[in-house]
Order: sequence, then structure tokens, then C-alpha cells
Amino acid sequence: MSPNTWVIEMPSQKSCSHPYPRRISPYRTPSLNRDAFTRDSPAAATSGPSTRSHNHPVFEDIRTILSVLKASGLMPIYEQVSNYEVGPPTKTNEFYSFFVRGVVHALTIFNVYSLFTPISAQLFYSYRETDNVNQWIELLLCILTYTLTVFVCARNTKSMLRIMNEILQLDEEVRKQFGANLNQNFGFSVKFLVGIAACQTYIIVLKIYAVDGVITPPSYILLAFYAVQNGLTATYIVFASALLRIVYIRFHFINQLLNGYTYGQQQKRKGGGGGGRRHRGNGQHHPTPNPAIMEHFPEDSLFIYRMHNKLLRIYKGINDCCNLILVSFLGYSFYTVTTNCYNLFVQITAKGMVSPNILQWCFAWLCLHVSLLALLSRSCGLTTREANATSQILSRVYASSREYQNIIDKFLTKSIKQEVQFTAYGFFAIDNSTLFKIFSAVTTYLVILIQFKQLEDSKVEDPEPDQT
Amino acid sequence: MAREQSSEAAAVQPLLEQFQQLFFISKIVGILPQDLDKFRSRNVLEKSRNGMIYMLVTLVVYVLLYNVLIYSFGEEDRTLKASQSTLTFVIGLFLTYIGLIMMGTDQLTALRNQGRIGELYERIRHVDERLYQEKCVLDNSTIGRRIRIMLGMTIIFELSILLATYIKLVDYTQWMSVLWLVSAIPTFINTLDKIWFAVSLYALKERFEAINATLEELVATHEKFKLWLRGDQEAAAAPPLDSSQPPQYDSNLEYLYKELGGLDMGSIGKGSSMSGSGKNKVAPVAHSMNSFGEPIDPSDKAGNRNPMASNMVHESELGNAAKVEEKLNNLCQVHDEICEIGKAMNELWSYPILSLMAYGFLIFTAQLYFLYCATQFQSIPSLFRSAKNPLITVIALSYTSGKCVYLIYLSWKTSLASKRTGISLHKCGVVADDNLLYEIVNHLSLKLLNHSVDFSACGFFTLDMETLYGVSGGITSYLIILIQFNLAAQQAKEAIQTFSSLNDTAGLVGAATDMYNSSSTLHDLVTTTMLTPTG
Amino acid sequence: MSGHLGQVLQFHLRLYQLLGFHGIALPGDKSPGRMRRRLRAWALFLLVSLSALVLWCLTSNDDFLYRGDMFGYANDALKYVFAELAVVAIYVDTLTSQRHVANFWWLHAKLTQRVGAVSLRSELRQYRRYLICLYGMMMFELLLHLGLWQIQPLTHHMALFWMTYEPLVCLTYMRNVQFVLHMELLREQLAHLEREMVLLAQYSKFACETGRSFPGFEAFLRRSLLQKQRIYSDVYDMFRCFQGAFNFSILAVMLTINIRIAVDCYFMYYTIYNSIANIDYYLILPALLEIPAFIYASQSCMVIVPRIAHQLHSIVTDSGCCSFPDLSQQIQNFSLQLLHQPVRIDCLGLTIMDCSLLTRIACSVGTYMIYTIQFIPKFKAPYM
Amino acid sequence: MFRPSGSGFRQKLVGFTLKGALYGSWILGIFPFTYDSWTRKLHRSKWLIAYGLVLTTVLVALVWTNDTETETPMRMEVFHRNPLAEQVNGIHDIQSLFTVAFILLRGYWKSGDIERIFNELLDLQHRHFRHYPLEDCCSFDRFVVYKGVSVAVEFISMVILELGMSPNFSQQLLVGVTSLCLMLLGVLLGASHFHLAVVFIYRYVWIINRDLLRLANELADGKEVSSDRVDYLLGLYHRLLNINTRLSDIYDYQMVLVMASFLIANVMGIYFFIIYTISLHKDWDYMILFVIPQAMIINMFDFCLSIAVCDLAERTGRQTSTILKLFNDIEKLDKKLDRSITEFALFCSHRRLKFRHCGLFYVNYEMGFRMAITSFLYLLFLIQFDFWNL
Repeated sequence: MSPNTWVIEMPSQKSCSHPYPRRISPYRTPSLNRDAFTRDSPAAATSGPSTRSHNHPVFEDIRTILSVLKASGLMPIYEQVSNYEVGPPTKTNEFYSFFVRGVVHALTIFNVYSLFTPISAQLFYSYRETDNVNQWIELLLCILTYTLTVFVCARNTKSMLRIMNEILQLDEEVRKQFGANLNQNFGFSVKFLVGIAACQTYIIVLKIYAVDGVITPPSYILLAFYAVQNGLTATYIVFASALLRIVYIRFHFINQLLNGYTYGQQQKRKGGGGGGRRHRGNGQHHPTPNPAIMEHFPEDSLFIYRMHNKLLRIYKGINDCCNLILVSFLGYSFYTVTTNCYNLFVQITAKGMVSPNILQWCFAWLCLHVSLLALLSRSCGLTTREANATSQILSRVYASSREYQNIIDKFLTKSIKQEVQFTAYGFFAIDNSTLFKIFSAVTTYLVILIQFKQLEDSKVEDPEPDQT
Repeated sequence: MAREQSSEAAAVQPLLEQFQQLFFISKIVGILPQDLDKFRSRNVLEKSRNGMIYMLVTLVVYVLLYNVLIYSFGEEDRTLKASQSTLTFVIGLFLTYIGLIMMGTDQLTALRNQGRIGELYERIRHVDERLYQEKCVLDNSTIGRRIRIMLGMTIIFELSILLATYIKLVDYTQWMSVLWLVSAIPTFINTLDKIWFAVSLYALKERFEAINATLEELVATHEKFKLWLRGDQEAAAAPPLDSSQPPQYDSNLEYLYKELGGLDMGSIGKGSSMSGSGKNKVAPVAHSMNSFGEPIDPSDKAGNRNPMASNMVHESELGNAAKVEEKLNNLCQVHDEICEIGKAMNELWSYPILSLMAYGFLIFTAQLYFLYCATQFQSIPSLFRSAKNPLITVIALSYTSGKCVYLIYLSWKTSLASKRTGISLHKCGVVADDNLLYEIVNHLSLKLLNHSVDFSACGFFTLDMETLYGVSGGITSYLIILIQFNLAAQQAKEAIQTFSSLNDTAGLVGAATDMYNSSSTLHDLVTTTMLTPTG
Repeated sequence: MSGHLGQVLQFHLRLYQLLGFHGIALPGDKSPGRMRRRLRAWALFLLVSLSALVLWCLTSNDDFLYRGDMFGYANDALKYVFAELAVVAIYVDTLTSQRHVANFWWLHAKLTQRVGAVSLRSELRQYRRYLICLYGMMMFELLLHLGLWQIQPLTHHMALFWMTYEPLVCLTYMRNVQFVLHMELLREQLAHLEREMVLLAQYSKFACETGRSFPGFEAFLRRSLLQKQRIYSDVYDMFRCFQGAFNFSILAVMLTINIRIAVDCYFMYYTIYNSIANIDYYLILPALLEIPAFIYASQSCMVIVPRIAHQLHSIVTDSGCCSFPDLSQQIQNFSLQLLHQPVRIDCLGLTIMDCSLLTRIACSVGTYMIYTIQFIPKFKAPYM
Repeated sequence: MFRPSGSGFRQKLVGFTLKGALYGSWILGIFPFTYDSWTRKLHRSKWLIAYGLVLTTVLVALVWTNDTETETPMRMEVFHRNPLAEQVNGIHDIQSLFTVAFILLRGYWKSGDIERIFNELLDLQHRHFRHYPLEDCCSFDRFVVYKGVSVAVEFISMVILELGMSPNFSQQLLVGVTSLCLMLLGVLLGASHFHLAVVFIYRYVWIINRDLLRLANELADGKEVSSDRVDYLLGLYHRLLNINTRLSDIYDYQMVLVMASFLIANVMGIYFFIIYTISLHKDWDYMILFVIPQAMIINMFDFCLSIAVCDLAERTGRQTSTILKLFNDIEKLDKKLDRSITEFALFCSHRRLKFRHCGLFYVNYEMGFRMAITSFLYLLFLIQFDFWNL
């Protein structure tokens, strides 16, 4: 994706070259308050304190997860230059995250070493041969994913900062235009953090109980680091979905703004009786904002188009940043889910020796990964749908005069067959259906694994060539 | 005649008038919590506490009865349970319970949106009013007929399956066997709920087609108007459509149209562009008419009613753009409104549809697999005893698959009808070529390109025929896999009759049966990777 | 009318009437109404008799079906059942969808006026694809049968099986070739339209580069574009008639040929594997050619529309000398119309009939082959 | 256009690669054109075609006559172990031979069209794109270099594989191997022609994108932009798409064959590897550790590269319509400009820069992913089958 990023990079200066005050004309102030009021109401519906002090730290709604990532060196420890800008990290912080990454890589090398040497043999004692191989591959995949994550994050530091700056700048414009600060409390991120931590510790405890005999320190380190890797990868996924959620809120905002001009709202404004009733169920589940006055349409539409372009750019930027990480994570979790389902199956079908330990272990893994996959696909699907909904909403705006119609056409013409989608390195689009496809893939591979198991069993039980 | 009566009537008749019997039945069996007498008096669905309580009670009763049924018929599974692992039995239970799950989904969803369904029909009524203002009137009488047909077919299917199974496969000596009747409840309730959805969807489709018909009528009248305006030199410039056809072929067509007038709604474009004065009036009405045994006489009425009407009313309509712009704008707004209603309806019914699809997939595969098992004289779960008889199996399969396929087919048709509108709009533009009109048409067709009505089950998969393709592929491959497992199990049995092999068999049969719950995803990887269109 | 409908078409339509595929009367003949009723009765009769034949084959205890192992038996039964399905679908389509067919031919007559007159030679050239497809298939099938029965000693089972199964196969092939004929007609219209668009584009380019354009130039261009739009919408209606007329039978025929290919591939592998002296699996070669013939025709229909759009947008609307706002508006209108009316041949919307279907068919046949091959060791067949 | 565009090491490398490809294909007789530097046109020369035909026939004959690889012991064991492998391998041999013959013959047969296309590309380059700076299109250079490297490495790995898998060296073997590898090299070069052309088209589209973007920024800064520039770009885009469709029409059969043979080769390679190592319980010697894996890895690399080129071009084509969206938020666009931009957008919505090999499949990452999964599934099935037979 890198060769094309510049293409959408240049208009940033362009949009900076616009003097903002020009857009706020005096007759606009009352409507500004109105907008501020109405815009806050949906925000307030979801967020607790809508009256927020103006020098709030940026991204405070996802600050916990940010702090975790900063501490683990996945995110740069940026400086907050102003209310709407973040600067590059200072030397010491930069060095700190650099150091952390070094430690991580050292540990990784150590782990790989101990995986290939009999040091860690005692960790894989309990299963048969194939299961041990599965465990191995799982560990290796996990290590690979995390290392990849670290590398990609180290490479994308600048672009990550750029994305954040763009988001902030966009917020600033929105505030200047409508005095609305788009914030939402990202409770789910914190919840997920806690859940991940709990799940990992639980898994570790299970593992330690499962191992009989005294555990050597290397395997302790191995386990601990394994848990840390899993947790941090999961955390990064949560962070990515939080970013997507932020973008989603912005898209939703401009869609709402546009929605004020649709014919239904206009009729409602004119006091047309049916408008409200017909428009209530219109897919938005919150009080629709007051209809806007048609005279403001041209400048608002310009603003909306610009916002839409910028948001698309941010969206692509996020996509480019997390591409590889997402691919590897999806592969990893696909593998994990498959092996765990297989283990469950083996445990249940094998008579007698149903060990609760392994059951719990499998369930913990399944819960963790399935929830993460669900979160990721859901946020991607939401954002994509909202990004593509703009043209649909715009097609609901009916203007009488010719130039308004031209304004509408201008956008619609360029958005024919131009749906954006959040792809995993172009391999496949990530949205709600992804979860579905992954599960079907899991099924198929499960079938194949079980067939292999049958083969082994038939081998061990009757070697006479009747089967062949 | 629907046109006449409603042209006198001040307002259009609400759609819900047609739903009387359906509402009563579904009220009695407890699918809809809405208020009964309000519906009877004012044809509105309003939420009522008593209905809710009644519904919950029915739900609880059904669940209890079903459990009793499973328990009482479970004794015959003991042997099965002995011969198989716990897993198999659990999954057999899962398969038996999925019907119950489906029913629960339906009822709970109905409870959840008891307020919003009424609103939905309110919106539909409003759309009808607006369509009426645009002089395109649609009669809901066909919908009532459809409802009756569907109800009849449902009852026939249910009864035939139930009685056949009861008489042939259940020993009705002990009184316990009466409980078998309970086994039909979930599918029946689910079918009733789906009838609501299907009929409303069909109503939306009719609205779309009414819009198309109006546009086509504009085109036809304008063409006639042009011909009538200047007959001969027009023929030179753009040859009028019927000058090109030889008499006998034309008569042939006349004949066809008279005979097959109502037979289908597909090719009305030609019907109107056929431009004999009689025919192109037949066409739009036939278009707005459903394809199932509708009598032709209204179309004839329209045929001999329209010409003077068109000459008086429509002749100038496509002529001056300012007037027609208003009309086209309204039509597009109505179109968009209908699309919105469709989305809302899809959202209301998304979970039931998802559960229905999963149910269909599972039951279809399971039934076929058990049929295979029965032909191999193996023991099958007692609740699937209908698989012992091929005929009953065929009926049950056609019933189950008919539900799913009909829904998918209908939604596909609806989206096709919504896409037709753009084509008709362009016809308008082309027929009256006029710069002002071109501007309008370009603008509106851009809008129409962005109106999307697509039905999906919770966004997991869209309800169109492509999905059907994938599903059929999935069913086939899973069936083959299952039979394979079964064969392996049988061989293992024959190979060694020792205890160890018994375990192994259990495991293998477990494997075989395990495939159901893991195969509940609709198309497996084989279909996603190989059968879905690449790129 | 027969001036519009050349001899070749006339002849082949008669052929199809004879087979009961073409439900309406030809332009030439008298009293179309009675003709139609007769054809209907004929189709119905054929349907009933063929179904009776199939039923008899399935039920009689003479070995129409392969008795070697149960799986082969099931496979043969499968073949028969699907052939029956195809026959039913074909004739039911013929019986019910005469209106679409009539519309199709009417539109075709209406458009071919514009396409121009025809001589026999030009007609042969015009329909060469179709003719090659039809007669090539016939010859190939015939030769295969002759050659095969020379080499292969004709066992009782084979004689019975092929004598009863071959007619059904031939019917499906003929139907398939009929689809090809209709799609050829469509393609011809579209290609003609595209040629005209190319001429238009070149003309406009020339006029704008050399700067010499007569006063009514824009009006002229607009009028011709308008004509093109009308033609296109007619062609689109033709296409929709085609779909309405043949939906089910396309599905059924494709399915039948598919099933036959999959099953016979399995048998081929099976016979080779067990070295059974039986080479009648060579008879699937024509079936292997049928599907590509259909898909190639439909694909060549579908690829033309984007090319038309390509040419449309290469019409120069304004250059240094002249600028036509109205013309560009017309072009926008036309391209929007193209966006609204894509020619997309899919049977019942199940799957789009282009070459990607070929890939998927190959993949699925491979998969099922693998599954079924894994059966072999399980039926205690003689093995290695 | 084979001139190194500009100075700098990377450009020199690119120029060198292009020259190498050119001369290599001249030597192998698969590029039957002569370049007339005065009129800047390629001319088809009968002599080169004849030379190429003779050379190919000689090579094929050589391969036929002393084809020693079939009785290498390792293959013997594998085939003895399961006959299916032998059947599939036979199929693959026949298919690859057919591929070679087909590619060369079709190349000669279509050489007229190829000549025309290349001339048009040269003409575009000379007439329109000469004025644009071409240096900073780094992905172009990267892909060209990668392509060259991959071809070279394929050649080497093929030699290593052939020599490594046969224990006893003989003069006959050497002749056979060299001829085989030369034939393979010819195929690879023939395939790489298409990819090079795709990369060139990609660069032109990229330039068009950049120019459009410049226009957008000028408008945003309030400068005036005449609609002729947009029309000019649209015309260029039009021509490029036209060239692209013609090019893929010519080359798609070859590409399909090459891709198929690559896929089969990979799957079969892994299959042999697994049978040889796991089922036959061989001890790990240098061959297992090095020879076969490197061949497979390089194969996959080349495959991914051929997909990535097309995907890059496709993404660039999509970028065009993204850039067109930037014209939305500009106040007071004058009518003519607006109209031309609208036409551009409509054209983009109709035609895309996409590669669809004879309608079978689009070539992009998605398809690549799907292909990978499918081949993996088939691999699993094969292994299962192997176990069944065990």
C-alpha cells in the first residue's frame, strides 16, 4: 500500500491552506449554537460528561489502552503540543521505547531457542504427538505475530502520529464549524483489557497446574513471555478497533449533518405531518437532529465533502498501518481456534479420560479469540457501512434549484461503484461476514483433522491391508 | 375494479385489512402480542400488555410440552445412547432442540419489536397515500389471496407430515404418543411468522412495480401522444414501433397478449413499447398485477378506460418538464422510502431469518443423512423418525426448503424490481428527448443508483440466489463427508467386534454427528474458496 | 417477414419446433394460433413420453442401471433422474414462456431491419459460431459412438443404458445449442451497436480535430446517440426476454451436464483404477465441450457492454473549436443508462455465466472427485 | 523506453535489467522485433522468428532425446510408493511442454499485434510522457528489478535442482539439463514481457494520477485550471486502458498456462517432499534441506511477484477515482471543468484497470489468497489419499 499513500497525502496542505474563519459567517452563529446543541445530544446520549474542559488531553477516551501500548513500546510516547496536535516523542522516550523493543526481541530469540531445545520439553508432555506439534506451531505463530507487530509498529511510528494529528485536526475543524466535540467513552476497550489480562493469567495458571514436577525457570520465562505476547497482540487489536470506532464516530457525525437535509427532515421542518413519523425508523436509533435550513446546504456540503475525503484518507491510513498485523493475527487466531476445537473434540469423544484442565484451557482460548475476532469484524463492518452510507444519505437530499442538484450530483457521480472496504492486505475484506467465513473455514479444517485422526486410529488398530 | 373503487374512496385502504385471518391465527397461537380489538376496529397494530403475557405463557407452555415430548420419546434413544458416545447424544439433542430455539427466536423477536411493526405498516400506508396522489393505485386484494394460499399450504404440509408420521411410524397404542402432535408446533409457528415477513415483502415488491408501471405508462402515453400529434413525418424520423411488423406476426402477438395477458410480469417493457393502443395499456396493469392466477378483466377495463384518459391527462405530461419533474421527484422519494421500509423490515426480522436459515441447513443435511442411515438399517434419533419413510422425508424436505428458498427468491425479486425503476426512468428520458428532462433524469438516476435495498441475515450473508448456490454446494459436500464418516464407522464395526473398536465406532459416529453443529455455518470453505465467484 | 428471418434461422427454428423447443409459430406460416396450440400439444406429448421412458428405465429390473456395485448403481440412477429433470424443465419452459419467446423474436425482427438485409452466404458467415457449435457437436457425438462401438464389445447393460440415455443427452445438447443461438443473436445486435458507436466516436474526433463541423453537427450527434439509446434499451429487453424464456432450462441443462461430467469422471477413474475393460467414458468428451460452448457464448455477449461504454466516452464533446454541453449531457444520460442496464446472463441469479464459472466448476468437480475417490477403498472394490 | 531514465544507481540498475531482458529474449529468439532508433519503432523481422522457431525445436528435441531425469532413484521410489503421484507428474510434464510450445507459437502468431502495442507504448512515452519526470516512481523500479532477479534466480535454481536430483553426472545429462533450463528461461522471459508491459502501464497511470492531484491542489489553492488538461488526461487514460485490454487479450492464455503450471509445480513439489521425507522416512541430507525447498521458495516468490504486479496496477487504477473525489470540495468549479471531471468519473465507473485472464479470474491479492488456500486444500487431500493407500 505504501507506494500510493502519497497520493492522498498531498491534499493535507491544501486543506490547511484554507483560512477557517471564512467558513464561519456571522449569520451563521445562531445556527452554530443550534448545531452545537443538537450535535451534543447524540454524543451526550452515549458519553457521560458532555461539558468537557477545553484543554483536555487528546484521546483521553482511549488513554488506558494508549498507555499500555506506550509502555510496551508499541506506540510512540508522543508529546502533546497543543490541544489539537501531538508532536514526535522526546529523545528519552524514544530511547525508552527503542529499549523495550530490544528487550522484546531478545526475549523472542531466547524463546525460539528454548523451543527448539529440550529445555521446554516439559511443557509439552501431556498430549500425543500431533497435539504437541499443534502446540508448537501455535507458540511459533504467536511469537511470529508479536514480533511482526513490534516491527510494523516501529516502522509506522511516523504514520501513526500523522493519523492521530489528522484526527485531531479534523476535530478542531468540526469544533470551529459546529462547536461539537465528538467524544465517546470507549468502555469496551478497558473491559477488553481486563478480560485479556484475566484470561491470560488464567491460562498460565492452568498450564502451570497441568505441568507436573518442578518447573524450571526457562519454562517460567517462556510461559510468562508467551502470555505477555498474547496479551499485547490482543491489546493492539483492541486498539485498532478503537481507532476504527473513532473514525466511525466522525463518519456518523457527518452523515447526521447530511441527514438534516434529506427530504423527510425538510418536510418535517415545513411542518409536513408525515415526515417525522415516516422518518423515525430510518435506520438511526437515536433522536434525529433538527432539520437544517436549506440555505446552508452549499457550504455545509463543501465542508462535508472535505471531511469525507479526509476521513477516507484516515481510514486508508489506519488500514495501511495495521495491514500485516491484522493478517498475521487472523491467521494466528484461526489456527488457535481450529486446534482448540479439535482438542475439545478429541477430549469429548475419547472415552473416560476427559481432563477438566484441558477443557478449561480450550474454552479460555476460544473465548478470548472469538471475542477478539467479533470485536474486530464488528468495528470494521460498522465503519465501512458508515463510510459507504454517505452517498446513500446524500441521494435523499432533494433540492429544487439547479445548482444544488449539481452539488449533489458532483458527489454521487464520483461515488458510483466506489465502495471502500477495510482489507487485510488486499487478501480479503474484513467486515461482518469475515467472522462467518473464518468459522466455516474452521469447520472444514476440523473435518480434515478428524479424518486424519481416523486414519491414525485405523492404522494403530488394524494394520491388515483390508483398509488400504 | 380496484382502481375504480379506490378512485372514489377518499384514502387508500390500509394494507393490514388483508391480514385479518393471519392476524387472528397468529394471535391465537401466540406469535403477535399486539392488541386484538384495536386491530379489528382500526386495523392498527398496537402493543398490549395482555397480549405480551399471553404470548409468554404460550411460549413457556410450548417449551414444557416439547421437553415432555423429547423426554417421553427419549426412551427409545436409550439403546442409541448405549451404542454411542455422550457427544452423539448431546448433538442429537441439539438437533432436536434447534426447532425450539427457532421458535423461541421468533416469539422473542416479535415481543421485542411489537411496537415497531405497527409503525412499519403505518409507513407503508403513507407510501400508498403518496402513490395514490401520483395516480398509481394498487389493489391489496391479491395479498389477501396470497395469505390464504400460504396458510392453506402450510396447514396441508404440516398435517400431511404429522399424520403420516403419526400413523406410520408412531405406535399410537399408548396415550403418550399423542404428544407427538407437539412436534409440529415449532415449525408451524415459525412458518406463520415467516408468512408475515414474506407477505409484507411481497407488498413492497408490488409497490416497486407500481412505480415502474407508472413510469412505463408515462412512456407509452407519450409515444402515443407523439404519434397522434404528427403521424407521418414522425414515422420517417424515428420509425414508430408498430410500423415495422408484418400483419400476421403482429396478429400473432395480439393473440399472445390477449391470451397470456396476465401471465407474467417480466417483459412489460416490451408490452408497452409494443404500442398497439390496447396492448400498451394492458401491459402496465398486468405489470402491477401479480402473476398468480389473477383474472384478466381489470386489465381489459384499464385497456378501454385508459385511452381517453391518457389523451386528456397524460398527453402533456412528459411534454412540459416542470410538471413531470415534480412527479418524478415524488416517485423517486417514494422509491427511496420503500427501500428504507425494506431495510427496516429486514432489520426487524434479521434474527428469525438467520435462525431459519441455520435450521434449514441443519435439518436438510440431517434429514438426508438419516435417510441414508435408515436405508442402511442403522438406528437414528427418534425425533427424526420421519426419515424412515422416503415419501415423508421428501415432503418434509420440500416444506423446509420451500420456506427458505421462497424467502430468498422473494427478496431477490424485490431487489430486481427496485432496480427496474432506473431503467423505466431512462425510458422516460429517452422517449421525450428534451434537455431539461435529461438533466432531471440524470440527476434522479444518479440518486436511484444509490438507493439500495438488499436483504441480509445480520450482515452475515445477503439473501440472494448466490447464497443459495453456495448453500447447495455446502450441503452436498457435507453430506458426502458425513456418509464417508458413516462408512468408516461401519467398517470399523465389521473389522473388529471388540470393545476397543466399539469405542472407536462411538468416536467415529460421534465425529459423523459432530459435523452437524460445526457445519451450521452456511457455506464451508470449499464453497467460499471454490464456488463463490472469484474477484 | 421471412425476409427478416433468413433461411438458416427459418430452418433451425423449424428443427426446434420439431423437437418441441420452439413454442411459437414462425412468421411464414398461417393461423399462428392453431400452430401454437399444436406445438404445445406436441411438446406435452414429448414430455409425457420421455418421462414415461425414464420412469420405466428406473423401475424395471432389467439392468438399465449398473449393477456392479451399489455406488455405480446410484450414479446411474442419478444420471437418469437429472436427465428427467432437464427434460421436464425444458418442456415446461417451452409450454409456459411463449410470450417471452414471441417478444424476443419480435424485437429481433424489429432490430434486424436496422441491421440490414441478408444473403445466404452472409447469413452462414453471420451464424458460423452457432453452426459450428451445432454440427460440430452432432458430428463429434456420432463419431464417438461409431468408433466406440467398433472397439467396445456391446454388453447388454451398455446397450440398454445408452439406447435409453442417449436421446435425453441429445435433447439437452440441442437445447444448449438453442441457447447458444439466442445468445448469438443478442451478441450480434450488441456488436452492431458497438460498431456504430465506434463510427460515431471516430467521426466526432475527426470533426473536432480538423475543426470542420457543419452547423447542425451537435444536433446530428445527439440524434444518433438517441437512436443508439433506443436500440440499446431494445436489445436489453431482448436480453430480458431471453432470460425470462430460458431461466429454468438453462439451470437444469447446466446441472445435468455437470452431474454427468462429475459422475463419469468418477467412473473413468474407477474403471482405469480397476482396469475394467470398458472405455465408454470417452462419451463425456462432448459434454465437456458443451459447457464451454455455452459459457463462451454468454461471455462474449457480456463483454461487449463495457466496450460500448468505452466507445461512448471516447466521443469528443468539446475541443478547442467547438463545445457541446447538450451532447455531453446526452452522453452522461447514456452512460447512466448503461450503468442501470447491465447485460448479465445468470440463470435465476444463481450464478453469473461467465468464464469464472468454468473455474468454479472445475474446482468443484475436482473436489467431488476426490471425495468420491476416497469411497473406492470403502466399497470393497477389487483394489490394486 | 529501455533507456535508463535518469541517473542514480537505482535507475541504472533498472536500465540494466531492462536491457538484459531485451537482449536475453533476443538471444532466445522470443522477441522477434528489431528496434529502429530513427523512427522509434519496432519492426517485426521474419528472420528472428525463423531463428526462434529453429532454436526452440532444437531445444525441445534435445530435451526429448536425452531426458535422463525420469530414472533418478528418488522419483522412482516416490512413484513406486504411490502411483497417483506418477500420474499427476506425467500430467504436469505434458502440460509444461505444451505451455512452452504454446507460449512461443502464440508469441510468433500474435507478433503483429504485439508490435503494434509496443509501438503505441513507445509513442505514448515519446509524445506525452517524456515531459514528466519519471525518476520518483520507485515501485516501478523495484518491480522491474525484482522481476529480473526472480528470472535469474529461477534459472539458477532450476539448474541446481536438475543437477542435484541426479546422482550420476553424464555428458548427456548436462546437455539435457542445459537445454531444459534454456527452454524454461525462454518461458520465463516470455511471461516477464507481459509483466514489464504491465509495469510500464502502471507507471503511466501513476503519472496521470499525480497530474490529476496537482490539478486538484491548484484548484484548491484558488488557481485557474482549464478543462482541456483534464480532457487530455482522460484521453491518455482512455488510450492506456485500451492498450491494457488489448495486451491482456493477447497474453492471457499464456499467463493462465504459466500460472497453472506454477501452481501445480508448487503443490506437487511439496507433495513429493512430504512423501519423501515423512512417508518414506528418509534421513535428512543436503538435498532435502536445500535443493527442493529453495526451488519451491523461488517458485512461490515468482508467483507472488506476478500477482503483485497486477495488483499494484489495479490499486493505482482505483486511486484515480479516489483522487477524482478530491474535486468535490471545491467551490465555484466552472461548468466545463465540472463536466469533464464528471465524464472522467463516469468513465472510471465503467472501466477499471483490471486484469482478468480470459475471464477466468481477476489477478489480484484476493485471487492469490484464494488460490493459495485452494492449493493447500488440494495438498491436504492428496496427502490424505496417500495415507489411505498406505
